[in-house]
Amino acid sequence: MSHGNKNQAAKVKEISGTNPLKCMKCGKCSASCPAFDKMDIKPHQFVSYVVNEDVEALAKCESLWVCLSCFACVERCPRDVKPGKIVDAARQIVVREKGGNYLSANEIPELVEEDLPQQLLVSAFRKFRR
Amino acid sequence: MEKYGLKSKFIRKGYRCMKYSYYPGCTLRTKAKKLDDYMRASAKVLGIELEEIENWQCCGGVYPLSSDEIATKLSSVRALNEAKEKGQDLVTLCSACHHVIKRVNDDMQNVEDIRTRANNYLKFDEPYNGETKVLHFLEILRDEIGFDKLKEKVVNPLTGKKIGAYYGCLLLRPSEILAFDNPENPTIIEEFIRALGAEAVIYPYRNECCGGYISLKAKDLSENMCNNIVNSADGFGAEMLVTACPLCQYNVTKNSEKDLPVIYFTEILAEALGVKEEVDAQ
Amino acid sequence: MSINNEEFRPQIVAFCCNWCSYAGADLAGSSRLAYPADVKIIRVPCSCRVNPMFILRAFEKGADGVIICGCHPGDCHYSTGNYYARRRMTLLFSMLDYVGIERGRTRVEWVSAAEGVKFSQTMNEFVETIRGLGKNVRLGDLRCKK
Amino acid sequence: MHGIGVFVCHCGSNIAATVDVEKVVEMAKLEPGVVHAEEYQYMCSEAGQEKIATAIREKNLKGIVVCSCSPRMHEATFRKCAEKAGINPYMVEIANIREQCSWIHKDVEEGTEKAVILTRAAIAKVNLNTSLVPGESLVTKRALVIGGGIAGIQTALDIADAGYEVDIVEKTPSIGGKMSQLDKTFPTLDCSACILTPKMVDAAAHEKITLYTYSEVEKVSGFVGDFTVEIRKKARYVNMDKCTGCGVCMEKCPSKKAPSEFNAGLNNRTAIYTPFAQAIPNVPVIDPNQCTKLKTGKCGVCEKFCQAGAIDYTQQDEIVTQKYGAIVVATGFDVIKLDNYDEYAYSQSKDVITSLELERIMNAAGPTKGHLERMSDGKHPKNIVFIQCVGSRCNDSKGKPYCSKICCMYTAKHAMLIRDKYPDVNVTVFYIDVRTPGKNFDEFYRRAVEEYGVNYVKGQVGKVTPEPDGSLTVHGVDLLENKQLKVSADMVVLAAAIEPNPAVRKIATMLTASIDTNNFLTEAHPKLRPVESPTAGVFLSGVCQGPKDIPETVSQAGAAAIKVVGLLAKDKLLTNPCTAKPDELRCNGCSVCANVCPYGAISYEDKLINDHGVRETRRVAAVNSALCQGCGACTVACPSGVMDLQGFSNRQIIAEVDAICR
Amino acid sequence: MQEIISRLEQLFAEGKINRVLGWKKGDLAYNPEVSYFESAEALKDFVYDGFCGANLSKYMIQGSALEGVTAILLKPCDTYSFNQLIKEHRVDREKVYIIGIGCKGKLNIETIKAMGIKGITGIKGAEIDCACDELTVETLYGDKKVAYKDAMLERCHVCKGKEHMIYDELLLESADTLDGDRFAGVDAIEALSPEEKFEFFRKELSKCIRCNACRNVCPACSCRKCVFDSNKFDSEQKANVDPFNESMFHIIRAFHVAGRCTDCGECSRVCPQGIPLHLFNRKFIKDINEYYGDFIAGENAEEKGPLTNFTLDDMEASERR
Repeated sequence: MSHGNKNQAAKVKEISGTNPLKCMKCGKCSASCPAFDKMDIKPHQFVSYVVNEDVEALAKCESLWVCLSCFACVERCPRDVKPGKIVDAARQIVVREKGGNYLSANEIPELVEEDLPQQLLVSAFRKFRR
Repeated sequence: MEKYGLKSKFIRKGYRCMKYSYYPGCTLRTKAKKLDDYMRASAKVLGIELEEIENWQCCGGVYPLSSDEIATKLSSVRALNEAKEKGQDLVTLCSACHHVIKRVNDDMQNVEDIRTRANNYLKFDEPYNGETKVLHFLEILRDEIGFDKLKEKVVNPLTGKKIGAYYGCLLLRPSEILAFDNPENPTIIEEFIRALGAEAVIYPYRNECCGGYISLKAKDLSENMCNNIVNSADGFGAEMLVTACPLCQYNVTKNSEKDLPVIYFTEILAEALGVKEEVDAQ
Repeated sequence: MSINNEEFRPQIVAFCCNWCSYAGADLAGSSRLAYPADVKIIRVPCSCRVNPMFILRAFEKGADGVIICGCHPGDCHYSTGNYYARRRMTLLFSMLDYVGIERGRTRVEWVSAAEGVKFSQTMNEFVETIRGLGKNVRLGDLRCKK
Repeated sequence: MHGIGVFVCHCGSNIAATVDVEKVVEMAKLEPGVVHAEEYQYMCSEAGQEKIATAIREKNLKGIVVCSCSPRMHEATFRKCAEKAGINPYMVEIANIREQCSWIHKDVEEGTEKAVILTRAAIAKVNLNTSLVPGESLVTKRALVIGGGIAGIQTALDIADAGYEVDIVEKTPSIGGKMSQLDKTFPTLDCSACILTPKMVDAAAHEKITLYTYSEVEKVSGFVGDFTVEIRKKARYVNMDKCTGCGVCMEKCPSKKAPSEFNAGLNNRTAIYTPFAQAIPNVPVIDPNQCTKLKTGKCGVCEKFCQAGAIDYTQQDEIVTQKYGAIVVATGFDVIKLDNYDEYAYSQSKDVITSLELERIMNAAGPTKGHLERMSDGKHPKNIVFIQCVGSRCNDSKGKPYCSKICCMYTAKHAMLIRDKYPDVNVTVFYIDVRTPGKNFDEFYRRAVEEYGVNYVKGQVGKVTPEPDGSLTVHGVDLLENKQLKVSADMVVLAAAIEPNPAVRKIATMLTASIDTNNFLTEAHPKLRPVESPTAGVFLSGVCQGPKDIPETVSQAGAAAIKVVGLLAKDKLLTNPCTAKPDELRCNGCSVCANVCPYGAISYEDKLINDHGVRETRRVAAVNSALCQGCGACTVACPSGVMDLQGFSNRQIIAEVDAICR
Repeated sequence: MQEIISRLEQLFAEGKINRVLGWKKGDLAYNPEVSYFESAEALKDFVYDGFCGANLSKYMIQGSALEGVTAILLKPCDTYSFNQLIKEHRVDREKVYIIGIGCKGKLNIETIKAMGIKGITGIKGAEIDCACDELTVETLYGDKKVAYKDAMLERCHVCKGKEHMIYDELLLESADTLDGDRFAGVDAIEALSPEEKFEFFRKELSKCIRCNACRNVCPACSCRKCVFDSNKFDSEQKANVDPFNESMFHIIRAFHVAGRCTDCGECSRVCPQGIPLHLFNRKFIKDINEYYGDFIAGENAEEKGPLTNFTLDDMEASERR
């Protein structure tokens, strides 16, 4: 019942280095996720988008931009699936496409505050832009 | 400690001339300069000699997770290789730099594809294969100096202070690679706090994320998380929090309602060792 | 001697331990997992029964490749046989490399009784390797060669 | 050898479809020594076997080759057939032209060619076969059961009831095992002690059963029917013959700081102790790590108060050596250590407990006298959360990859018991799957939900955080609602995975019984021989083989017992004649073969050898054919080829190699 | 030399020994013969010089069957072989009195001849008590000077050390002779391509005449009946009938002594065709050291050999270099 792009799903698996079939749907990732409430597709659901080769839908979701890469899900996953790496791979696929940047340089001045550390900007640039 | 990969053979306690390569990172040059200054002053007292890596480049702040990302890992490899050429361990202070460099080093040790491609790109005299040992400054205090010895060096014990450690996520996870401390129940900063004579307040949110870079675009999310952290710490009686990460320091300070001071761990170190005023006067 | 790889049918001897690998070969059979008929299996009680003399003899008489299959380390029916076999074969094959025998002609593989798929895959791979190497001309009684 | 018969089986069309059987017959006839060759539809059928028997008799065959299915299938059949027809059963060789030929090749020409070659190899081998006669070994009519839990007790009782002597070796001071720690048992909620203690008493009272408690197996040698086992009886420092079990010593003992093993460490016991009131034997032991007298020489209170004069601080460990015909492993399980699961705050909060600890809390003889109390402050909890699969079904480095099997049911039991006794307590169970295969199991679980109102939430818990007010917050997820949940609880119960008792690895090594990556003992066949180990004479009972509940354990215990009885009922065993055999005349006596023998079957003797007229005493190898299992490790170790393996001799294998490579 | 003879005479006198296994003068200046001396008087023929390089350990397999105690002169390297024979129960320790004799390197006449020196009539400077660094080779064409070191056996250049692994008493000092890399030869071959390796060994082994000198001298090759002489594997043959037999014989011979070979180098020394047979044995030694940890056969008489031992996580054959 594949209804999507095989290559993109394969790409996600490859660059994330994860095997979504290992998932047993226990939900420990979603239970651990600090950004859960902000996510439209929940951490435990990431795998099924890859299995069903529907990376397009994953690429459109809000979860990509609220995942903190805090690795709580990766650390606690009993099946070694690493949902955090899957969502990051999907984010990579988006930002690598033309016009896929989530953060534009023009936005920066209004977002920046006095004490904001460089680290924050550097990290955000890495995560939200090509 | 053994469980987290910290084999006792690496733990060489006692005083000796300790010379390391040091990678400060971008934020420590600007907004978090104090984190660096306090550390340098304290290191001097403790007999730790740090040689700053020449021409270090920013680590990128986050570790590039995708296995096909090479370019974004090269700055770390350069720093690692420089330490290798000097025959020194590489010390970091900022949690993010530590996280990124340690993970890139792990890739250089264990991921053949990344190793080959990075080396092809960088063309060092001799390929870099992850030989350098990456240490956080806290690891030096614990494993090389030893908290018991640190205690002996304290001149202004912080007696009576109730301090909570805030680890955040970068230092601890993924534990498999960082091998820094127990990721769910860490103790290194608590032991550090106790060595300085203060009381360590243990609260369950100390290894929860502060929101990191997300605070740029989704401030409310970070606020929610930071409030959890601060409320829990406050509830367990902490009078202040210490951290090793400039971003954590920023988020937890800015994005929480309670007015709980969040300072760098090196500040209380400098204070206990009696060199804080000297730094502040600079 | 020119070798036409199209027609080259290698002669391959597989020594399989009775308890794991021979059963694995049987499972490959009952699962109808094909591998070339070039492979002929000799049943031995344990991989540790395989004497270097047998291997050299096979090469002498015209074998192009020899593979030893045993239980996975730790699973030996005789508890330790395959550990000895592992050392013996490592050293012997290293010696064969040293005297200039093509490395691909010798192989050790651990195949359990449940690994019919692995058995078949291994044999397919091995035959492919040997086909690539061509006829064994370095180690054999040249009088046997046509 | 002249007089070889070749019998080619069609196996219906299984072989005949891809192998030209007539061609095989024709080619076989050309081989030297072959005097008869024929094919038939089904060689293994009665008619087929009759054809073989007839040919043996009429053509006076000396050896036969059957070209058929794998020898693992029908070698024994054809050997029996040959024996009936009057030749030695070891004069039979099988050419495997089904599994290793017809079934994997499609091309008839190719298949036939290979079948011919395989047949030729078998003929070449049978040419060198010699008649072999199995040896005999006597059976010691006594069984050893390692482990005195319910598995061991049941196995021992069943063997003893059949009339054989059984010894139980139990390393703790009392038999009873994990079942003795349980409060109630699912799905009927019988009191565990009520059904277990009578069995313990039966075992102790049985005239055929000897209990070695506080003892461990030290060394095992020998083989099926004739094992020799050394048992270490650890020093109890209490004379078992004198002790009356009055218990005064335990009342008076001033050292009360040792965590009670029986109560899962929830409270303390004295240095001199019996694990629990119904312990069997009811004789205490002194824990040498706790006893002040043994550590410092001062105290001696128990000795002073013991009216029977049973205390003996000078007692030493004692080694008992005993012979057995069969050994049953029933070493059971432990709950895993939760060091890797600090996210559940087990080490941080006293109110996060394991299910086994809850059993003790619920039990009237437990640390809270059966009252549901928090271990931190003794308060009655209002909200309890159960977390399932803690360490089970994990393929990371922290947990166990298997399902521990019993947790779903005992959690339903706990939830139900709590709701029954304390209707004011809210119970939430976080589960991944609820697995209830078993008689009345699903009904039991449904009752917990429907009749007792236990709140089952599908989803795992990410973290448990202790709160400043002493409560716990459980951060979970409800996957069906797709919601994160924060549940406030007073107590959290973890269904920790079970693992085989760590001692089993040492025991398996001693027994040369194989063990899997999870330390469970391997069965001889996962379906058809589930209670036997691949090592002859070693049997498996209970959780040491794999996770199971009490009814399954008891039935497996019975099955193991009947296997033991079947073995002990024999007076003699036939041994595999395919054993190593040295050529004394040429033996160097260098010991290299003995160094690699896993069974200690090779010894050396100084023997008078007549070497072509020269008589001298030489050190030569001798093989105990009852111990030798025929692996052949020695034959390769021997540089002069003196050690050979009967049935798989050097020359036989060389002949096969030659036939294949010809 | 007198020191040795005096000590042997004393041992006879004390009744500690019944005979001596040593050397007597040969027909040429450089070929002393191994000989038994049954009494103190017989020692008048005894010689011991730089050409007494043979490893006498293996003689004690037969020697153990003789009545009484035999005194034997063992160099440090010989004692490894002797230990190995004890481990394999081939010699009777009780019946041997081991004089651990010092060694300053043993000489190889073939090396001297290879320098182009012909018509040798005598050699000065090879005497055991002479501390010369130089040999004077007397020839029909006048005297030639040769540095002692340059005339040494290959094995002395890669000497295992000056310590005796087993002895009853020590006599004379040893000298350091180590100046080579023991595995250099093996390394060089390993660096070749398979074709070059094959060519190298084909060329060397085709010289083999199956005289069995290597086998007869080898202290590890001590089987009552060698597999190549027995019918156990259908492998009995007296001559090399084809190139395969040459390879088979040497590979199997090396395999049979793998983990037991003390690298005494006798096989190469005695080969009349000059085949560097030690390269086979050293390959196994090198692999064993590398794959299973350093092991020196004969270092003691107890430790398990590498092929009769294993660890659970030994490397796989496919991981070999």
